[in-house]
Amino acid sequence: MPMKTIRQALNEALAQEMRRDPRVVVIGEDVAGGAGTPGQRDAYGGVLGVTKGLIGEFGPERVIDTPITESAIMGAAAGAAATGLRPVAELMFSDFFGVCFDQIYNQAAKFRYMFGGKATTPLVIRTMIGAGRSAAAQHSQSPYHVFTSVPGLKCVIPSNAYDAKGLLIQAIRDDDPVIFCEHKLMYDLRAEVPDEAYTIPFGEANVVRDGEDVTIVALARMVHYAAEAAEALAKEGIDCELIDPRTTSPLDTDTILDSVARTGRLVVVDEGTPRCGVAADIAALVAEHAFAALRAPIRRVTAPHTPVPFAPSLEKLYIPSVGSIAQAVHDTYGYGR
Amino acid sequence: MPMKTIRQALNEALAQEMRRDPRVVVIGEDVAGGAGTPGQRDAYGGVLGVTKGLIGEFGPERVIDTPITESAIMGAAAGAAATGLRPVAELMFSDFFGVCFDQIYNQAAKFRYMFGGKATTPLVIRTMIGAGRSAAAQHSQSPYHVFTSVPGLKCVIPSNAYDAKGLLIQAIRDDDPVIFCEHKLMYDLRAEVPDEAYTIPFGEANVVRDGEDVTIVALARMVHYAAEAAEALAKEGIDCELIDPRTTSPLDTDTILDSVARTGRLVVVDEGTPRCGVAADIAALVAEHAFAALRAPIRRVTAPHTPVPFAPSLEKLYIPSVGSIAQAVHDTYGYGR
Amino acid sequence: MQLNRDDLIQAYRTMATIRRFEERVQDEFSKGAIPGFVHLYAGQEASAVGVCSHLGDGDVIASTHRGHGHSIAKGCDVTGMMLELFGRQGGLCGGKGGSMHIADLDRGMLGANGIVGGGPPLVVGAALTAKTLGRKTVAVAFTGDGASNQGTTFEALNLAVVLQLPAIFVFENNQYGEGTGAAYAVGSRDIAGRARGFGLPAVKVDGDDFFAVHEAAREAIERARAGGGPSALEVETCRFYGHHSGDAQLYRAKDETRRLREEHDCLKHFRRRVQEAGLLDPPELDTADADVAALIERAIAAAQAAPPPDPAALMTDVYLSY
Amino acid sequence: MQLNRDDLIQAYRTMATIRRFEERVQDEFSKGAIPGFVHLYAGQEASAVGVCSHLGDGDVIASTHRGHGHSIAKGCDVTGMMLELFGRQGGLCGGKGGSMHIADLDRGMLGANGIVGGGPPLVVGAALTAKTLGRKTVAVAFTGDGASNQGTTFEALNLAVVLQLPAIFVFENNQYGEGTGAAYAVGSRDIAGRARGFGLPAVKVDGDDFFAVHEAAREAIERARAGGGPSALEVETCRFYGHHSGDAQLYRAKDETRRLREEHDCLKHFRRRVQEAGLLDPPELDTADADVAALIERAIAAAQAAPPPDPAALMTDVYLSY
Ligand SMILES: Cc1ncc(C[n+]2csc(CCOP(=O)(O)OP(=O)(O)O)c2C)c(N)n1
Ligand SMILES: Cc1ncc(C[n+]2csc(CCOP(=O)(O)OP(=O)(O)O)c2C)c(N)n1
Ligand SMILES: [Mg+2]
Ligand SMILES: [Mg+2]
Repeated sequence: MPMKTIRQALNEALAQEMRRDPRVVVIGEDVAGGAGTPGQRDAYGGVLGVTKGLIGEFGPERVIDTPITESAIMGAAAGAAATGLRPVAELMFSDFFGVCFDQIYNQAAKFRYMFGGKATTPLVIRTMIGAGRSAAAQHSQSPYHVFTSVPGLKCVIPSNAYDAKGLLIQAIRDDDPVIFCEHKLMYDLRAEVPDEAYTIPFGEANVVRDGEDVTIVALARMVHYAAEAAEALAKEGIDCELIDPRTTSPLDTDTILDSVARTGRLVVVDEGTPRCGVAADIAALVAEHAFAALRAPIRRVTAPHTPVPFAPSLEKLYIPSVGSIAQAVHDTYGYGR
Repeated sequence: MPMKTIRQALNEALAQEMRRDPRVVVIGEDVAGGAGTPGQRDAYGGVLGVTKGLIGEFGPERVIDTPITESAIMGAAAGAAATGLRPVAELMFSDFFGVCFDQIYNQAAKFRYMFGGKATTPLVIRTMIGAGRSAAAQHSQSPYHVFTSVPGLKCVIPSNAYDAKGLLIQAIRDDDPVIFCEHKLMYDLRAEVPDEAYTIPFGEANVVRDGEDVTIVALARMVHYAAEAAEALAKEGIDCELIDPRTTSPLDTDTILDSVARTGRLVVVDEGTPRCGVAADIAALVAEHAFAALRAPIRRVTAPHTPVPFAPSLEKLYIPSVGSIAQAVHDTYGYGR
Repeated sequence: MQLNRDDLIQAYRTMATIRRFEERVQDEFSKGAIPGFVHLYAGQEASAVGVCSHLGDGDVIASTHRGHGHSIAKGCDVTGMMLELFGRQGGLCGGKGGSMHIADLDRGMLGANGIVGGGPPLVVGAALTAKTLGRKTVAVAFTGDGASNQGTTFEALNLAVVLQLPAIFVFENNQYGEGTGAAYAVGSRDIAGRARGFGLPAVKVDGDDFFAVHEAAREAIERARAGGGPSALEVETCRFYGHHSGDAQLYRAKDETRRLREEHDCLKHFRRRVQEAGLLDPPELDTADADVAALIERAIAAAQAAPPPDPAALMTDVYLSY
Repeated sequence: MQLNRDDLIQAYRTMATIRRFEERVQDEFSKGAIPGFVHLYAGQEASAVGVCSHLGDGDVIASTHRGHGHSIAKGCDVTGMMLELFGRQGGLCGGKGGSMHIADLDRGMLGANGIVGGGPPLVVGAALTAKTLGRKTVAVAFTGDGASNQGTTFEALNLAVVLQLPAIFVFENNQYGEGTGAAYAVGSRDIAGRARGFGLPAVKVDGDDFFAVHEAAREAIERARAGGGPSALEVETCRFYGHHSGDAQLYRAKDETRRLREEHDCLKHFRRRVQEAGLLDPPELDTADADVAALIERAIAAAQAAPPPDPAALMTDVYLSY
């Protein structure tokens, strides 16, 4: 199978779905770039190039550059979705949700319920998450806990190129509003990705690694850190099971609970902040529904309760590390032995 | 001591602080009302009357009516706080955070950190939470989990008139940004409230009731439901300890952990939605730090993962009830016995 | 005026339906039969009907918290609406939405909205659908003087201009946003003028006068259908009731609502105009009134008789699949 | 022109400092010495300096992601800024903010801002402080053509007008928001005109010409100080570099930046003007250039030599007390 980066996988997913269904449109700031300039169109193709080339094939009517106007973008996408299009709107950085969240959480996500089941809102919002690029406090956050908490919204967080393509196609074909979180440091990550279109169902975790001693649940970039930690721990004889939920809403609770039922130990790794985060959510799930099996405190490895610092030296301390994950597993594994 | 409603207690807190400190201003939509109309000023005094009368004493320069413009209100309050005022801004319904959250979470809450400790932002945002008034999906939410999750922001959720006054005065005198959540169904609730100004420190829970069998942590209106449940359970011989955290950020983790260390059992009651909610946050805290003491699964009693329905009959099912709390305590208490 | 007799009687009937609906909702609300909040549209009927009489089911509108009038004008079932307001089974939204979330996508009614400024961006989207799929339909945002100050509204104006979409923004200036005057809250004191600054045609029109609204709307909607891009209308109007049912209205002049009802009643104005022009006779209009009154009573009776929603409805329709 | 020799040399020196700062930041960024993103202000200097030369430490500005120029013009320490960009101890924000969050409240610099449209509402607040406490100071929002389309910006304009605050909104129209042209994104194609629709005086001014900016700003700022309320300025300007350092700039015409540097360099323009008018001699200006160059080299040397922040800084300054 051909190797592709996450960027290529996402681009391919968009192009294939746009070809398949004329109702699919892409809308956002500089999704092509160059509108109203003396230079060329497709000057950006998205700030990190994910939508590059689409305007060439599908034209400006389906690859729609906008002013800097996130509320109108999200609202337009919501209104378009409710009336017959299948928009893929871009919120360039997830950190910007604060200027436009009403249209996502009070409008798009609630239409169906408020309207008594009569609305269908097939909307995808692509957005970037993640620290690690010295982009500082307003361009490095991972607020997917907020997205996960919203009834009516689905939240997808891929960790590799194969999943990215299948989950994005699923998101586009899905009839509910979906927010799709892409980690800004992972676009160049490669994996085997089929050329043809395929979908990955929501709510089905990926068990990255089987193990019997400790369950690790990790999201996005943390999946890779956790895998590295698990590798190292395996050499010490600690056998970790690593679960990547892939979607936090819906969440594959069965896979997590079944795993903890076997291991009795849980570490959740999440690049987001700790309070009311996804790590807390998963910990609470397990403390409620797999209590009988639990043999050690549930450890969360998250960012601290601080904004994201700029200086690379501080940012490195901010992000969970392979070392801090391994340490948490050690603590958990050693507990009560 | 005189009996006062929460509305009166809040109004008194505002008036006393405005008298004490000329830098305290109130700003928001219809905080007085009547601007630019042929009728009278103070026509509203806040939609539920909390700021009534203030304009008479302090004038329109300190009780500032605005257009419907939440981003500008929150931004103006943040900018004013960073430059010398101590604004109390009103976000009429917390449900509206989606149109203005950037100014709260990316600006006000992060100034101090981003600016290397050089900014001080003594800002209070008063806002309404809660279901139970058939106000439907966009006027009934309790998104304090979002507020609690923001590093740099403090989150206060009073459950009675005494606390409301002391916590609001503390919020106004506090040098950090604070969001102050008032439950819309509780304004007429009375308690003994001293006439003079006093403060209640943040991060100190109120132990509403001592008990040895089960710890209940409850917020806002749920404190009263939980107290009722505890009363009934006491008659059956189940002795509940009831903790009202009062502030979710900072959270008094010691009081909660100490209680669970004694009881070994925890029920968290929260009117908010379940995913990544405050109930999950507290459950995760305990599952991590009081694991050794835990003798039963941690039960969360929350609203379901749905928008708030309009019909009173459905809304009643939506909100946790005395019955559902008692049931959860029973389950927990009975576990393993 | 290109309205024939049928059009006229239809327009009158729709305006009268709104008026009667609101008056009876006010009664029922005062009696405690309707839960929550209701924001009554009485006094503004010429705006909703003047605009919506140009629209078909394929055209889309988005409304506000004050949405009953727009819903009726756009063809929503009155009984379904009343059931919804009462929170009953069979309501237009199954009792889950209530007054502030009345919607009917089949009628092109994209929802009342509890968020001030929530509708205009949605309308940009509906207009985008129309343009992208080549539908020749238009989308109309009804919004208020208060909402005209919300950032989302401004953004919607700009984006509609940039994309040259078939969107119409109707600013119903009833002089108040809750208890705050438009004279205070609109810095420019000129909603149409401010809209014009965004680069789209915008006119002010007398909302007492159905015919004036109808004509201004015709022009804007025809332009939009023909690919001529967005427009704005500022309709100068008035509300006969408070901001919501139960509002003490201290911000109003004494006698103001009485005076408005006497001098600025768009229904009276309509009757006068059609009678003076000899287009419709009083008996025809009276018959329409009587029909409408009976219709609304039936709707109320149905609402009173209907059961509450099935408890299972709490958990349904959050997602299509989950 | 009410500028004396000292004022002129000071203005030139500040503009030259910004230019040199940006050119050297570009070098250092290209070498990988500066982490993250930097957005360079070179080409727009006359705007920051033309406006800020009317301001004292008590006056407040809010800036954008492209904030170095405003920071320098408002008096921020250049070495502190450079240390900050390098992410080092002793940086103006302790290394925790970086280029996009440069701030210095003591100098009235309320922060660069990573959120487009983040600054204007904050400036309304700073102006509210000035008015409420009777300070006679003003607050200035520097913002862009792209940001002029953001709802928060529109709301700030309206609220400043409603409250008649001493706020000035400077729209630096450099023709681009990232890779999108202002001709596309500003529906009205007229930022000043659209601002005027909000009910405040707004003028367009040539950003190549320091003196024109200076004069227009003087008028707006004097009006604001005298209680005359808010104003807007649209400064027509250009950026010499890409949106951020490293931008391929495919949206630009071939040769565009070369042409801009030749024909629209506000520093060259300034030199020409003061020489033609016999106000300053080339040697004086050359001396200023040399001083400035040395200053920037010292700042870079200091930044290179400084240690990273203490690891404990990760956890400090989230709150004053917690
Ligand atoms: C974002 C938001 N802010 C505030 C409110 C509270 N609110 C509801 S209606 C209203 C006044 C709206 O005024 P206008 O747009 O003139 O409409 P009208 O009520 O006059 O029909 C306000 C402030 C809200 N629902 N949403
Ligand atoms: C709310 C928000 N949306 C989008 C961005 C991404 N972004 C950063 S700068 C920029 C362009 C800003 O253009 P303009 O206001 O003209 O300023 P300039 O870069 O030309 O100085 C964009 C889109 C952002 N930082 N914040
Ligand atoms: Mg109004
Ligand atoms: Mg620009």
